[in-house]
Amino acid sequence: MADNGFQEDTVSVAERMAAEQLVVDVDGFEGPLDVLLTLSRTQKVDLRRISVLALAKQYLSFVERAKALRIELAADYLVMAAWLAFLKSRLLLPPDPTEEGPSGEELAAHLAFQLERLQAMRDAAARLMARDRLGRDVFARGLPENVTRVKKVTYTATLLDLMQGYARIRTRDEFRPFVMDRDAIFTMEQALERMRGLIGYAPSWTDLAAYLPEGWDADPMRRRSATASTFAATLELVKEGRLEIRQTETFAPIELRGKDRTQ
Amino acid sequence: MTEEAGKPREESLFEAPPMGEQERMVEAILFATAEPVTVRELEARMPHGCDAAEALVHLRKRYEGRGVHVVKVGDAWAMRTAADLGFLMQKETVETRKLSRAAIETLAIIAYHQPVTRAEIEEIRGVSVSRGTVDQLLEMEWIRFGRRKMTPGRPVTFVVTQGFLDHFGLENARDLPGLKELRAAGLLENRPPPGALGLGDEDDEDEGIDVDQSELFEE
Amino acid sequence: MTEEAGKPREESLFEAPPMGEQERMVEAILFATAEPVTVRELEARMPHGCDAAEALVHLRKRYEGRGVHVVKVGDAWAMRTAADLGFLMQKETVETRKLSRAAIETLAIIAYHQPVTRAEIEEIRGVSVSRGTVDQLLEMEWIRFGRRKMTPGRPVTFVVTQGFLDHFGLENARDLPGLKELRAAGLLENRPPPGALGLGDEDDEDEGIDVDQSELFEE
Repeated sequence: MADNGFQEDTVSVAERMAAEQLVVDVDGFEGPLDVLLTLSRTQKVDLRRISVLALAKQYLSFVERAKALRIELAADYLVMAAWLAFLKSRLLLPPDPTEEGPSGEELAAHLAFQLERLQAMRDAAARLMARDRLGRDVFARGLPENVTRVKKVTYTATLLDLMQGYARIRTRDEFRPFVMDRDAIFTMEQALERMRGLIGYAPSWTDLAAYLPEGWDADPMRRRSATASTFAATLELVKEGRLEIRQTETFAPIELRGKDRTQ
Repeated sequence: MTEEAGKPREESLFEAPPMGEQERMVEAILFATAEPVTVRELEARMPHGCDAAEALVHLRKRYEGRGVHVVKVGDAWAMRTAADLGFLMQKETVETRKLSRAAIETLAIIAYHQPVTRAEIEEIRGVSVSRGTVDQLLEMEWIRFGRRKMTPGRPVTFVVTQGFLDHFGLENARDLPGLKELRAAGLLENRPPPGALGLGDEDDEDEGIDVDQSELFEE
Repeated sequence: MTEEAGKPREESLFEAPPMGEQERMVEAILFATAEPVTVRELEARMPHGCDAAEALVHLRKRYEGRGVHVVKVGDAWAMRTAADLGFLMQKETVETRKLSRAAIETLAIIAYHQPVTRAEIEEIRGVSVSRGTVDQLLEMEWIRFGRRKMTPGRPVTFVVTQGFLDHFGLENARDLPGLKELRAAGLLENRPPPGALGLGDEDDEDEGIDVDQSELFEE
């Protein structure tokens, strides 16, 4: 009795061991399609000539065994099992012309195509990984030279910036003591000094413009200043009685000459 | 003023340097750079009027049979050691991260079927694609997002990158090993299962894929 | 062609690869290695019996006048891009920056008062004008030297250039808005209306100066 029981136990343990081998495999599988592809290899034929019917049987028995071992199969394994059972019945029964939908052969052909395509991709992946690879077989420059970035700065400003800048300065003028643009101004004092030195050499009527200091006649602004101060200085000298001044008509040139001193 | 410094020694009156010089320039640029450089980038760095494409033809010939080669990577160019001399370089070998089988298969499917959606990858592999797998490939810059498919939901597609081509020594995606044979055998098609929930636009989808596939073969 | 020259003549007990091959190997190692490599290191990596020193002589000759040179670094060897092609290793990036306030004000004074001396600019701005500011404007070709002033020391003047007018979309400097317009635009605040404004209606350029002049005569 005990022997028998022991024997029975040994058998079931061995079976369980064998089944557990499968359990490990199930874990290693990447879904039902992967299982089908693995199972198909036992047929040792071209995937295009594979017997889908035989494959369906193999898969169903695989699922049965898993069930017997109370392995929790993921839902997609069971869906595939149901679908294959349906496919099996389609393939076994004579085609019913009244039935709609694809025939068993069409479904089988598609499954064969899927398997072949997956196998093709696996082969392609293997070939890809076997290529001469950068960093393993083929090497890039070991000491890449850095491309230095030369920064070229361009400055920009808008017309508004310019106007605001100018306005800022003109506004600021209000808050600082006003300073003359001296080099554009010929003061009356300067003119007087200059005229005093010159009148001795003015015996005849001469245009006032001729007395403008050198370099002050080109720029209109400076000419204006020099003319005004020279004219004012002239009037001062006339007042002193040292000069005579005349203007023949309105806007005509103002002429002047030295007055003989009567002492 | 600073412009002068950047100018080549010949003060060209917009006359390109002789081809021999251009070849030297391309040589120097490719040599100095680890990453592939496009013809446009080359010309942007060379003096005005240079023909980098022609210089590359000469340069490539010059390096034929040498220990270093001029290789095309997508639309860019790079210099790489000859594959048969890899054994000399154990010191330089970088430990490439071990890719999972799922990642390798996903990569192959993207390379051969591009542009391909996640659903299509899953259809081919028969299992769902984990986020981690795609993320890893994206992170390695071997795949990137392609244009969206013109199918309902406008799903995003994946395509391989220049980095992928560079890593596997491919001039372009058309050079993938066995691509023509796979295509001829119809194994790059995305055949809908017979009697699939007729969505009516299956044909469109097929057409779209055919176009993409043929693009691969266009010269 | 030159490979023939590199063929080994000596009969070695060890079957070292032909010199042409050795040259390729040295080429590949020097290319792929980050640091200069000594002859000893080269030979340690090459098949037994190789003469790296001789291979280097051939390789060095091969790269003479090329875009890349084989150079000796201490007692080791490396490949480097030719020095005369260093300009190719630069990538120009243009950065646009706003002109400094000092530069804008100086420019504005030159534009409104031209021809104007540095002393006049300083008088108007109330601060000294740094050389850098004027140099910058000169370099940008927005201002240039005008004729010398006929005053003691004959100081140089500054005027704006055609480039300045182009940049600011002005046909000529007289198109610059005058003080009146600046005030109308609210750009001139806190300025009491000087009666002088009626004086100078000639042109905008003179206007600012007219104001000064009239104020002068008021004293």
